[in-house]
Order: sequence, then structure tokens, then C-alpha cells
Amino acid sequence: MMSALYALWAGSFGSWYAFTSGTLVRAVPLMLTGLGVAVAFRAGVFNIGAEGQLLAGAVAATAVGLHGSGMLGPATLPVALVAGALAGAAWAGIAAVLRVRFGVLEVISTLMLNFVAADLVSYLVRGPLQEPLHIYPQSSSIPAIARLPQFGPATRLHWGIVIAVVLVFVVAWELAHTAAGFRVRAVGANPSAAWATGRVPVSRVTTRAFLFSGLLAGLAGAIEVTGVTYALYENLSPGYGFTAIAVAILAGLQPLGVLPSALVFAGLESGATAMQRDAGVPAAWASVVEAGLILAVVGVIALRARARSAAANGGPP
Amino acid sequence: SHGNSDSGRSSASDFKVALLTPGPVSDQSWNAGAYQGLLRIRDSLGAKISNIETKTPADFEESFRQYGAQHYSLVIGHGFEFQDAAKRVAPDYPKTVFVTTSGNTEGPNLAGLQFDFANPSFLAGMLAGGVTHSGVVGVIGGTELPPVRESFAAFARGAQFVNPKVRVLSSYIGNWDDVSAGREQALAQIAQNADVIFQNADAAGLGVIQAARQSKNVLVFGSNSNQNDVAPDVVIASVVINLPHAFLLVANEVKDSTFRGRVISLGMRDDVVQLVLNPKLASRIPAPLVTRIDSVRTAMLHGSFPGADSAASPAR
Amino acid sequence: MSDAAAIALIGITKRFGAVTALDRVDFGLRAGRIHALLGENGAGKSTLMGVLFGLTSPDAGVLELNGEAVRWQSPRDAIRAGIGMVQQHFSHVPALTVAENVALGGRGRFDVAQAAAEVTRVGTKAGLAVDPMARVADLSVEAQQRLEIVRALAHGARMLILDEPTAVLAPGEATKLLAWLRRFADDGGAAALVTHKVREALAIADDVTVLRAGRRVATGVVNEFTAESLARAMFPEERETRAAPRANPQPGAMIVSAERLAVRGAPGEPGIVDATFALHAGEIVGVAAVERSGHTALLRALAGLQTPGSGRLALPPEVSFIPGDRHRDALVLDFPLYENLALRHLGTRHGLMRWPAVRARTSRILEQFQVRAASGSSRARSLSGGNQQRFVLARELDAHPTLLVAENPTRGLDLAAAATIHARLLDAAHAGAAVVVYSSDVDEVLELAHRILVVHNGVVREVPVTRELVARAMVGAA
Amino acid sequence: MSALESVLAAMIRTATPLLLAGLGELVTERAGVINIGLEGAVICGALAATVAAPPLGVAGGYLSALVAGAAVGVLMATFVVVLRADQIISGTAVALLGLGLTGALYHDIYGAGGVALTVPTSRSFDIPVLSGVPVLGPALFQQPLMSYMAFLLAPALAWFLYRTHAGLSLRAVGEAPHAARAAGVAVDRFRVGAIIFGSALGGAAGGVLVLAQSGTFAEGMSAGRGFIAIAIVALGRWTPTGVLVASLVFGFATAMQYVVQALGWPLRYELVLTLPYVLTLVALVLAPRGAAPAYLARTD
Ligand SMILES: Nc1ncnc2c1ncn2[C@@H]1O[C@H](COP(=O)(O)OP(=O)(O)OP(=O)(O)O)[C@@H](O)[C@H]1O
Ligand SMILES: Nc1ncnc2c1ncn2[C@@H]1O[C@H](COP(=O)(O)OP(=O)(O)OP(=O)(O)O)[C@@H](O)[C@H]1O
Ligand SMILES: [Mg+2]
Ligand SMILES: [Mg+2]
Repeated sequence: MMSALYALWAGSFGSWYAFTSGTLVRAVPLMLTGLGVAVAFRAGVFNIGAEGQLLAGAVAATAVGLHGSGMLGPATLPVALVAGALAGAAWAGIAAVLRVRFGVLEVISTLMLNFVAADLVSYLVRGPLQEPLHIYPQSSSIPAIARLPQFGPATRLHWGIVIAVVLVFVVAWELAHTAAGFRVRAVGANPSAAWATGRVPVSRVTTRAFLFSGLLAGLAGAIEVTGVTYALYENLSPGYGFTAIAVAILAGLQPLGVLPSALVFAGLESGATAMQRDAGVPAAWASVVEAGLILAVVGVIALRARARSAAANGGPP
Repeated sequence: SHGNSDSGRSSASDFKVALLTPGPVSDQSWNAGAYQGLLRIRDSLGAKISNIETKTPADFEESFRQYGAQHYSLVIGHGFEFQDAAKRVAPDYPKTVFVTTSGNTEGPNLAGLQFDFANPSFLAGMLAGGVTHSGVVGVIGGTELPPVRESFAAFARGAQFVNPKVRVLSSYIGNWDDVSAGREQALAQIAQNADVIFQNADAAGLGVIQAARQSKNVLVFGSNSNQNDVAPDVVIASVVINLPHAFLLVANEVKDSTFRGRVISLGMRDDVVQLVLNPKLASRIPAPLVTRIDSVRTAMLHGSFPGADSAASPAR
Repeated sequence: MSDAAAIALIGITKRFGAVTALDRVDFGLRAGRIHALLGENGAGKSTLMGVLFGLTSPDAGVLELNGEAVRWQSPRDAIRAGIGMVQQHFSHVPALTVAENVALGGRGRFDVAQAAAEVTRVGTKAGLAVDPMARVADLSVEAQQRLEIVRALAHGARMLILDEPTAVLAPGEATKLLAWLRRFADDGGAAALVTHKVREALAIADDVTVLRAGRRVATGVVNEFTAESLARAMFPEERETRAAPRANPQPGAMIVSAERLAVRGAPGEPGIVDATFALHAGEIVGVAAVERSGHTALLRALAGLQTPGSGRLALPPEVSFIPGDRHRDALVLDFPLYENLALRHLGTRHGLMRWPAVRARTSRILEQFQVRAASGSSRARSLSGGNQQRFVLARELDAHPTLLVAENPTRGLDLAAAATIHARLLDAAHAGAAVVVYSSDVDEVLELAHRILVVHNGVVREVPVTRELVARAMVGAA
Repeated sequence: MSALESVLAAMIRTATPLLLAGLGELVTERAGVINIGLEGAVICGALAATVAAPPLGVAGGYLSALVAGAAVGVLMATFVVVLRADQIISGTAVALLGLGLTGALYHDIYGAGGVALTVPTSRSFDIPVLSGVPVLGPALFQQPLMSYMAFLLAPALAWFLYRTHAGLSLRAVGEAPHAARAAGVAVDRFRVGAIIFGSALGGAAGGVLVLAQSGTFAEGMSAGRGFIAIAIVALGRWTPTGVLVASLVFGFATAMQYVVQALGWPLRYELVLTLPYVLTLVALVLAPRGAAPAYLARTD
């Protein structure tokens, strides 16, 4: 047990290499998707489709990377990232339209769209985007010009981390200091008061927040392709879009909270791999430890919140 | 104690071998066979072993690097999907040998282990074409991967070689662990009159076998591991890869420092991939069919049978 | 009638963080008697009643039921002991029907027909009609109030706590309710009546207790008090308790004009048809209507929240609206007050929020309008009901609107606060705004308005300012 | 069997575990709790059935599946009700825990060899007369006992929700817990009960996967059914009848997917696999509106 926990630590935060190449590399998609989920939830949109939106972004970035580099040259990378972001927004847009036009709950539509996106990726890597030999279910690798640079030969960490962290700060600032951000918070907290007191276009605000969260998830997918995998694969994401929900909630839906929260989950994932590798812990037990740690963290946070509210109310709730 | 900066000593005495699988090693099929192979290396060569169940392409490269940095002697990525990562990592860790199964990439310290699924699958197809009463046989896969597709194509050709009128149904489950869905895919094929089904779906394939058990007069083929004993009443034969044998072969070379990077092709002649009949159902197979299969097998072993892998050219 | 208290609260203390809501308060109910509880906004009345009903656990003090110490783990215990409560902020399940709300908390099989019959029976007996099969979310505020009373009665409460029950009832109904309460007490029931209306307390109560800032400052039988002595007990220093006298309107410029205006009602609500009227600067126009007449649609159209279906409606650029349901439509309860202020000015504005300026403005209006709150950063949720309302008013008046539309603006306010609000509305009118006030209390409308529009069955017409004519127009008698 | 018969039969088989888990989740959500941990309950039920059925028989297997599911529910309730931890994050962790723990225990109990197909499975129970009806008979009335029970559970739950005081209280707890408390309802007790009940049914769904379908266990064999069940509750608009119809819709779409592949239509299988999800989205567009419990997933 001790050796397993040591491996967990060593494989996540215990060395510079593990921290940058294991934890931070995983933290990038978690920050972006987690940030997207946080924004959506703050606006009262229960977008649990970050996974599908991430895949949509990965597809678009791959397509641009493979087919656009001849024409775009050095602009390939930025165009691929933008295309990924827009594709994520478009995939979220399906659910947004279903919500606004037909009153379909986004909780189910986004969940269904996750499954559809995964199957579509499976199709694309055996169809239109398959490598030229048509043998393997994957795309070719995108050319070097379309790749995000890494920080050096000794690490797999790429510039996506900078994009992610900057966006976290930008969104945090937007929510706190701009009218648009305040509108999102107000609409999420009490749509009818926002409407009655401010003439706020409620459904336009929620739709925009929805699309924006898809945009961030799509960007995460694009960064994963241009920074890590360099090609489109079937199992591109280990469920970043689902973990994103936990990341956002552990962050208290605060954009800045997403930074440490994403690090925690990325560290757990990275450390769990190390547990298998270095402590001989079977994969299944590694996820047991991971789940146990999440529950411990959640339990401690809940207990402290209870203690605080009990103190404030001078009695049990 | 990890990372590139680590400069631990590696000597022949700490012979370390790692295995990366794309799914759980309890699937009684593709991944289970590889795990048996890893255990065989441990038991026969006294190796220190480690294995990881990887989830994503991003994991592949990271894990390869970590093992390289820890001076593992041999790292096996079990599946074609590992080869891109292996190709990228191998040059950085010249003292570690990287092997990917179903791969065709090579380098000084990089080898692909190719298994000849076509010939034994062709034989399985012959058997299926000979025993079907309805003239309809099925293939059911987890997802469409190159070795699976190749093996299914050979199976279909084998069936049509024996019985040109045979119809082949093909379904994919979409994953490798949904046993119930595997069973349903099989039942849907059985409803279309399929009475012999070749499955290659790891754990989900057990559902196919279960469907056969619960239907009348349906036979199935096992794959990857010898699954004849999983349901002796309906599994007529298995297309078996003897992964322990194959892994040990490579591991021995690595341990003896006789390894050369190349694509290693293993098949029936090496006793690595075989069609293993279920003796308990031998009575169901007409004697002339057995004779015919045996003669084709002999021709294959002598390299004088061209038909089986005419699908080596890319499909579609 | 026995002299023993049916239930007594002794030495109750309750703190919320730094706020001491109750400080060693005694209070008791006796069979056959109505005990009025008075106090200004935030005095601790609701908190004390919460303790009595098991909603709030006191930090110190005891409850005695017929002389024996008891403890409520939850309202369930209080209900079992025969206590019923109608809370200031209603406590029912909006998604359920009236009958289901009444039946809630029972055991065994649930028979809808039987529950509905029971509601009808109790409602009829009490003179409080509610449709048992209506979804509560679709009911007007007034009808929700009646449901709450009917429910407590249906549970066989022998001790009833009513927290400002008459604040939302039309005058006729308030009178009927109080008459009923008298009979309830005469039949051996005990009642606590929280109210701001001194005259109401004097007219109906047997005993009176006054709270100020969490302390009991006066208690005794009703004939020991006069209106003046009660007011003095409630308000520490002299404050104006009457609105400034109504000045004759200076007919100003036309601010709103409606021609053949038709507005659709919210789902399940009537709208208005073919309304033609004008509003001018400097006047207060009262709106009188019984529930479900269409006045809600009229007010929302004037507030600019609902686009007319047909006809013409010209509105000024700066409109303030004080909605009837402050929790739903006016406040984000989990936001601090300064963010609730900024909400008012949000609209489709772009650019940055100037938070320091917003905070400063918040502090200023809290002071100016005497809103009791720890600071501008307090969550709206932490304010007492009356102070929430004062804040909403402060926010809307501070925007200096050309048109001010108010729906039950003094609901839940104490006498002094209500008077202040009235004065402010008059000030706004003096300053040149057109003011539209709807109140379910017709007397309030009569007291304030220069002109009165009565809405009945979707028809809007002007009626002379006399109680007789307005009352008749409200029910459709010409 | 005709093609139609086989589609209908596959629809019922596919719908059964989803219906069980969905009805369980319906009760949980009506109490205001969204149980993402349901997936963990399903897989734990499956393993428990696998372990218990060989010595105890099919009935013993189902009982163990229920108990295992309930145990997962106890864990979920501890976090959500007792500690008042966030529902979604606790549920995510509980699901992960269930998936991991079953994989690990399976490995530890049976070794790498696994159990293959050694678990006894329930025989189908033909309802006299009805099972003889053409087309519908074989599909609907030749099912394992558990399927009938699942389908009868829907009206039973409808009766409970709308015709008993406990059901009324449960609905109130999910809509307005503070009001329910003021009306004397023991809110937390209902929440705990609803979570445990829902998880137990999730466990039963796992039992069906093993005992009525696969006759074996495999890591991850729940394959997302716990999550689909949550979607089915929403598709079914939070009513028992709705959940029944929704699981049939999803079951039908899935059955079509099997048939379309087996018929050899010239479609890429990956696209065919999307059929259940796309059809569910279409059903959502066409379905009547209805609202989620107002307090769903809230913690305060
Ligand atoms: N849950 C709470 N948290 C913090 N403070 C509270 C809470 N409930 C009440 N208070 C504070 O306790 C004091 C008494 O509030 P209470 O609601 O009892 O007043 P009240 O006499 O009913 O006033 P009103 O006439 O405005 O309804 C107020 O200062 C209020 O802000
Ligand atoms: N971008 C903004 N969004 C929201 N509120 C703002 C913004 N800028 C300023 N405020 C605050 O909102 C209030 C109204 O600002 P403004 O300068 O428009 O005054 P005003 O003309 O009295 O209000 P309004 O015309 O919006 O009713 C001020 O207290 C100000 O601090
Ligand atoms: Mg009060
Ligand atoms: Mg202005």
C-alpha cells in the first residue's frame, strides 16, 4: 500500500519529469474542458457534453493539419486551433438549438452527442480521415508545421499549457469584471430576476455561454491533437470531458479554482499509471485508489463546509 | 527516481520486461494471452515484470518513455496502435528494445511482431463452410482493427473455398467488453439463419459464445486464446495465438543480446498461430472435410497455398 | 378556559453569526386567545415563530407544552403537538397540487379524491376557497396564502401561527380571515398573529407582545395598549408613521400613452384587451383589481417586460419595476447586495463593471433608505423579508425613473417603513415621474392614488377615487 | 423467428436492464438526487451475481446483486446525504470505484483465467396462451421472470408515487425539501432510502446482464448502462410510464442496430452504432415537455 501511494506521488508530482510530462500534459485538456463546464454551469447550462465537443475539435484540427498545411504554411497551427474551437462550439450548438427550439434538456442531448461523436470518430479514422494505406484506424500524423512546440527535448509539455492558463485567467477576469460575465452569472443564478430587473436577453446569454463552453472543449481537442497525439485516433480522450465535470465542481465553478482542481485530477491520472508501472498495482486497483482519493477530498471539503455553516448558523442546519 | 536525468546502472542481471495492453488482462482473449506471455518470461527467464493497461495514444508514448528511462530491457506494446509511439520513442532509449505486436516498423532496437492470422482463419472458414447447414455464417468483431479485418476476410474466403454459395454476415459490437451486446449481435445473426459464427471480440466475444449455447445447432469459433473449453458443447475450434511462445522467443534474443531490429513474422510454421479443433466436437465434422483441411494446411506449411492472404493488399 | 399556557417559549436566544436575532425572549400561547406579535422589520418575529414551530433550533431557552419541557427535532414534532404555521415566505411545493400539498406529511395510502374533498371541506368551513386540484405554481400569491392557512387547519392545528397573513389578502378577505381567527380562538384554539398593522392587533388580539431588535420590549393584555403606545414601543425614536398628505396633482407632460392596447397574460393568466389610457408626470395612478383580472399583464407591459399583442403603447426610456414576488423576480438571493444593485443597470450593457462605484452606491442607498444589512456585501438571502423589500425599492427609486411601476410595494413592511415608502413614491411623483401602484390592499391604493384604474376581466377603466365605486368596479358591478 | 419477432425480442432484452436501472434512478431523482454512481451499482450487481449464482442459484444471484447495488447506494448516500458532498462529483467517484473494485476483485477471486461461461442463467418463462400469440407472443411473453418483474415494477412505482403518502413525500422532497421538512417529512431519511433503493435496482440490472444474458462477468461489462439509465429517466420525463416507454425506445433503436448490421446493409457499422443515440434525440424532440424535480442535484 505504501509503495503504491509512493508511486502515485512519484508519478504525479514527485519529479520534474513526472510533473511536466505526466501531470501537466494531462492538465491542459482538463483545464480547458473544466473551464468550459464551469462557465456553462454558472450560466445554468448543464453541458455534460465536453467529451463530444473535445472530439469534434480534435477532428477539425486534424483535418486542417493534414489538408491545410500546403496552403496555410505557418498559419496552419493557429487555423487548426481555431477550427477545433469552432467545431467544439458547433457540436455544442446542436444541443443549444435543441434546447432553445425544442426544449430538449441539454443533460440528455449532450450525453447522447458524446456517444455519437465517439462513433463518428471511429468512422472517420476508417473513412475520410484514415491514413493513406487504409490499414490502421487512425489518421496520418500532421506535419511538424501544424504541431504545438514543446518546451524542450526533456519534456513532453507543449505550449498548450500557456493557452490553457491564459484562458483561465481571461475567463476569470471576464466573469468578475465585465458586464457580459456578470450577465452570465446573473442569468445562471436567477433567470427570472435577471430578466425582470435588467431586460437581459436570457436565452441569448445562456446560448452564448453554451457555445463558449463548447468552444473551450473543442480547443482542448485541437490542442490534444496538435500538442500530444499529432493524429486522430479512436481512443483519443480517456474521458477528459467527463472528468471535466468533476474538475469544474471541485473548483466550486470558479475559473481560477479550475487550475488547482485540474492539477489534482491530472495528477491522480498520471499517478495511477505510475502505480501500475512501478508498484505493480493492477489497473483496476489503481482506479480504486484514485476513486478513494477523490472521495476523501470531496468528503473533507464537505465536512469543512458543514463545520463552517454550523458555526455561522449557531446550530445544526 | 524517474526521468531522463536518472542514470541508474543496468546489468544483465536485472532483466526487466514491460507489457502495455490496450484492455484488461482478464478478457480471456487478446490481452489475457499477452499477460500469460509476460508471466512466461518472468518464470522462464527470471525477469522482473511490469504491465500497464493503457487508455489513450497519449499514454502509449509516455509509458514507453518511462520504461525506457527506467532501463527496461524489453517493452512490448500489444497491438498495432502502439507502433507510432514506439517509433518515436525508440531512438531516445537505444538500450531498450521496443516490440509492438501486429506492427511492421523496425529499427535498431525496434521490432514488429506480425502474426499470420490469415492461414488459420482460412482453415477455420473452410471448417465453417463445411459444417453450416443453412449456408449462412457470421463474423463478429469488437471494433474493426487490421488483424481482425484480415482474419475475417480470410475466414470468408475459406468458407467460400469449400462452399461457394455460403453467405457471410458481418457485425461489429463497437467495443470489446459489452458481453450482452456481443450476445445480441450474435442472436441477430442467428435470426438471419447464421449457424456458424467466428468471433473476435475479447470479453464481449463471450456473449457470442453464450448466444450459441442458448440457441439450437449453432457453432462458434474462439479466437486469440484457446477458447474450446469455455463452452465445449458449441466452440468447434479456436484460432489461437500462442503469445507466450512468441514473447519468449523475442525475450530470449534480448536477454542473449542477439536481438536485431526487424519485422518478425510468426505463423503456423512457428507453432504460434494455429487452428485448434475441439476434440469434443470432432464427431460433428465430416471426415472428408477434415482431410481437405489437413491437405490445405500442409500446403500452407510448404508455402504452396496462395489463397489465404490474398487480402494482404489493403481492403477497400 | 384554563389559565395555563398551552405552549410557552422561555428565555429564547438565537444568533446568526454576529447578529443576535433573539435575546432571551419569552412568548406564550393560551387556548382561546389570540396573541399578536409586533415589531419593525428585522425585529426577530419570524425567527421566534420559527423556534415555536421547530424550524429553528434556539441557542438557549426552553419550550414548555402544558407545563412540560419539550424539544422539537423538526416541524414534524410541532405538527404532532397540534401546532400549525403559515410562514411569511410560503413553504409549499409549487410543483404539487393544492390537495397534495395539504396531504403532505401523512402516512399510508394517498387518495386524491379524498384529499381534495378534505381541502374543500376545510376551506369552505373557514371561508377560504382554494381549488384543490390546481397546481400551486399556477396560483396567485393570495391564493397561495389561503392554501397555507387551509393546510394548517386541515392538519388539525389547535395552535396556529400566522406570520403576516393579512399582508397579501384583499381587505374583504382579511376581514373574513380575522373573523374566522376569532371564532377559531373562541372554539378553544390558540393563535399567534404576526403583524405590522397596529389597528389589526388592537381589534382582534387578546394579548400583545412587541419585539425590538431581538428583545421583548412590551407585553400584556390588549386593553393595556393604545395605537400610540404600541407604535412607541415598536419604534425607538419618533419617525413619521403617516404618509405626507396627498397634494393635488400638477398635470404634467404625458409619459405613457396606451391606445387600444392588448397584452397576453402569462400562461394560465388572463391578459388585457382594448385598453386606452394615459399617464402623466407627477401623478400616482393606482391599480385596483381582484386576483386574475389581468392586472399582472398590465403591470408587466408598463414595465416594458411584455410586448403588446396589438394596439400602441408608448413608454419612456427609464422605467423602474418593483415586482410582487421579490424572491423570484427581483433578487438573486445568493448574490451580495451590490451585485443585486448592478443587476438593475445591466441590460445589454457592454464593457467593464465598475465595482468600486457600484459598492459605494450600494452603501449609500442602504443608508439613505434605512435598509438593515450588515454591509453592501451581505447576501440578499441574509436580510429579513422587510429589508429585502426595502432594498428592492431603494434600488429602483435610486435609478430616478420617469415611470415607476410597483406591485404590492409595501408588502411585508412595518408601519414606519410603509410610510417611508409612501412618502418616497410621492417624492418620485413630485420630482416628475409617473407612478403606477398596484396593491392588493385597496385602502392603500385609495390612500395613495390621484387616479385609479380598475382592471376587471381584462378590461381597464378609470374609476373615481371613492372606496364604494372602486370596490364595485373590482368585482364587475357597474 | 421472423425479423420483426427477433427485433421485438431483442428490444425487450435490451430494455430490461435499462428499465430496472432507470426506474431505480427515477426514484432517486424524485428525491432530488442524481446518482451518477449508478454505473458502479450496475457493475457491482453484475459481479455479485457472478460470484453468488454458482453456489446459490439464479435467485440467490439476483438477491446478491440487489444487496451489492444497495451497498453502493449506502456509500453514495453517506457522501451525498450525511456529508452533504456534491452529488455529481461523489457519483463520478463512486462509479469509478465500482468499476475499479469489481475489476480488481474479479481478478483476485478468479485469477487471470476468469469464470468464462460458468454462471447459471435463468430460463425463459413462457406465459401460457399469450406466448402463443403470433409475432408478439414469442417476443413479449417468452422472457426470463426478471423481465416481467421489471415491466410490472413500472406500474407498481406509479402506484407508489401517486397513491401513497410516502410517494407524495418523496416527490415533495425532490421539489422543495425545505417545504417538505416544514410539512413534517423526514427529508434525509427519504433521500437515503431513495438512493439505496435506486442503487439496489441498478444492482439488479447488473444481475440481469449476467444471469439473464451473458452468463459471465467481464470488466466494464456494464458498458455505460448506468449513464444511459440517467438519460432514460430524463427522456421519460421523470414518470414511471415515461421511463418504461423511454427504455423501450432505446431498446428498439439498439435492436434495430443489431438487425441492420446482421442484414448486411451497406452502411459503415460505426454509423449504425449511433442509431440508438440519434433516435433518442429524435424522440426527445417529439416527446411532450415535462420538468425535472426542481431540487435535482442541489446540495444546500
Ligand atoms: N438565516 C439567517 N441568516 C442570517 N441572518 C438571519 C437569518 N434569518 C434571520 N436573520 C436575521 O435575524 C434578524 C431577525 O430576522 P427575522 O426574519 O426574524 O425578522 P422579522 O421580525 O420577521 O422581520 P420582517 O418584519 O422584516 O419579516 C434579522 O436581522 C435578519 O437579518
Ligand atoms: N458596465 C456597467 N454595468 C453595470 N453597472 C454599471 C456599469 N458601469 C457602471 N455601473 C454602475 O451602475 C450604476 C448606474 O450607472 P450609470 O452611470 O449608468 O448611472 P445611471 O444613469 O444612474 O444608471 P442607468 O442609466 O443605468 O439607470 C452606477 O452605480 C454604476 O456604478
Ligand atoms: Mg418576518
Ligand atoms: Mg443612465
